[in-house]
Amino acid sequence: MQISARRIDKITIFDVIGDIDLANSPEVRKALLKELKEARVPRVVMNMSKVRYIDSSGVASLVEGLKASRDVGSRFILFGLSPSAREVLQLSRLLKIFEVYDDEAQALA
Amino acid sequence: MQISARRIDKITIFDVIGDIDLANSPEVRKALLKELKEARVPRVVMNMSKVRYIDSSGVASLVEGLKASRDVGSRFILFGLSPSAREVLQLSRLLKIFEVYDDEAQALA
Amino acid sequence: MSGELLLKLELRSDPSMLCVVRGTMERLTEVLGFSAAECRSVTRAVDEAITNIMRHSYKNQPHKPIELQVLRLRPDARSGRGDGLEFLLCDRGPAVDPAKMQGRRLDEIKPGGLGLHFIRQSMDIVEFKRARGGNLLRLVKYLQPATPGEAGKRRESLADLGPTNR
Amino acid sequence: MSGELLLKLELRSDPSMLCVVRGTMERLTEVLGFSAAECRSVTRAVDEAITNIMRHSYKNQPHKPIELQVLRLRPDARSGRGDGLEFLLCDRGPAVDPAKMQGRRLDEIKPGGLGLHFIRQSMDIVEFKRARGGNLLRLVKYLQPATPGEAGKRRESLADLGPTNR
Ligand SMILES: Nc1ncnc2c1ncn2[C@@H]1O[C@H](COP(=O)(O)OP(=O)(O)O)[C@@H](O)[C@H]1O
Ligand SMILES: Nc1ncnc2c1ncn2[C@@H]1O[C@H](COP(=O)(O)OP(=O)(O)O)[C@@H](O)[C@H]1O
Repeated sequence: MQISARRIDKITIFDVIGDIDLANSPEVRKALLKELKEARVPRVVMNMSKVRYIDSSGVASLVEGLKASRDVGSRFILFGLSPSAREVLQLSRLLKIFEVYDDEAQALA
Repeated sequence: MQISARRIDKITIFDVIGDIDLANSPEVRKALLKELKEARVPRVVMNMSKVRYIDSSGVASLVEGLKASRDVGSRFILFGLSPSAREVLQLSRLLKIFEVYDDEAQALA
Repeated sequence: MSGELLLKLELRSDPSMLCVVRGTMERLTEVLGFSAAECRSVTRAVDEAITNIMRHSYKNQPHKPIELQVLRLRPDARSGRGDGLEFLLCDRGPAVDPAKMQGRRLDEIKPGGLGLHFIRQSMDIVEFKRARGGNLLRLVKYLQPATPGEAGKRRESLADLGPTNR
Repeated sequence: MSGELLLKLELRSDPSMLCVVRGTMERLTEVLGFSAAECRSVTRAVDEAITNIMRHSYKNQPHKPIELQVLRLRPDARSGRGDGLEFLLCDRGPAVDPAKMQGRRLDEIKPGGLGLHFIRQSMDIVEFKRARGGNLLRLVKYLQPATPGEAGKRRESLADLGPTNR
């Protein structure tokens, strides 16, 4: 998995490529918390379009991002969910808890 | 793997989906020989664009198709080779022996 | 019930091997004729089971042995069961307290506690036992329910998934 | 030379398992940092080696055991070898006549006789031996050649592949 950050105005976009699982979910968590808790970026957007698979530990990292965003009053957004990622959030009853969009344009609007 | 045939004028196009390997190369061989040797179709075209992988037994089936086409004076054409399929033909020194095109339009021209 | 061994996989408890096991499972379920959604669901269950072994049974030590056996279950007229797959996961970690083997409530929003839910939501049978100095997790997934009763049971446990999962 | 066991896979000689093994190998080589072309090439070599066992060693009988071990070779300062992967393939078939272990000439155009070429073109070491009542095929692929000599040797054996393979 590779995670890299882009900055557009006051929005940070994380582009994630590859599977998110136990091997790398701590890295995702760290990147999210840094941006939300330390940098206090008002909007953090996860580009999930290249994430084929996300496991329960990856979902846990996203939930931590969500919690942190609520703590600091920022928005935390996901877009481009694959069928597998969508299923996992649905199974976790989190699909409606996250702010989810189809594509980047919607996520940045 | 799935193989299905389309007929356009006097051309038969085989659409192959999935990997061609020992598990199914006899099926590919049979389909090719039927069209070339029995039906004597003047042009047989293999749509390889959905074939991620082809092994040596798959290459052997294609070589049988090529031989049969030469025997009956038909054309045997491949198009849409994946990187893996292209490499395998190159390793076999067959890439220049087969009539290979990039896409269907060229193969039917 | 015991079936024909399709595959046995031995690996270490290194998390970077998880994606390798998923690669194996994705293809195996595809070859066996599961639907795309079922392939994802079975792959996910096996992945989460191995994740749990790495995290809980081995406490993130990366060089411990994990064994996965996949058996094909043939349709059985007597029990009315259809074609299926059995997954046996063995580790050499300490005995597990069954009372701890529990996910979190799904209506709380907090990190963690999802793996067992994913496993149960995917599989028709989930059984833990202590055997020969190790832990054995047995998962069974039927390919097509052979009896209406079985079909009903399966649909019920998947009732809250909505249309995209099936 | 012996490395750390990354993975052991046991399967039957059923051709429909080949794509499962490829799924495993594609991910494993990816995880280990091989380039996309090298992942394909290593996967192909292992696939062709198993195909040969199914066809030649077991004469297409589909229920015979095949074992694949993948070991990680660490860089070795003494021999100057780099990081690598070792594949050990075992079958229980009859002894092979080494004289028959030969592909066809590549300038003839005829079906068959390509598998061993693909294996040799991909791997740095290819060794057959008879051991413990079975056949053992040992394949080694270095991740990065550690010495210029090794690098030269590798490039030479791949000289006729053209740019797309590398
Ligand atoms: N293989 C295992 N060995 C020991 N304990 C386990 C195992 N699998 C699950 N558990 C226990 O069950 C709990 C719930 O597991 P799970 O639903 O996967 O969520 P999480 O792993 O995030 O805690 C774990 O916290 C752990 O206490
Ligand atoms: N595992 C094996 N067991 C026995 N014989 C083998 C094995 N692998 C290869 N051979 C022999 O080497 C020959 C060449 O193999 P190969 O290049 O893969 O082409 P093919 O399998 O199409 O004949 C085979 O025809 C066979 O006689």
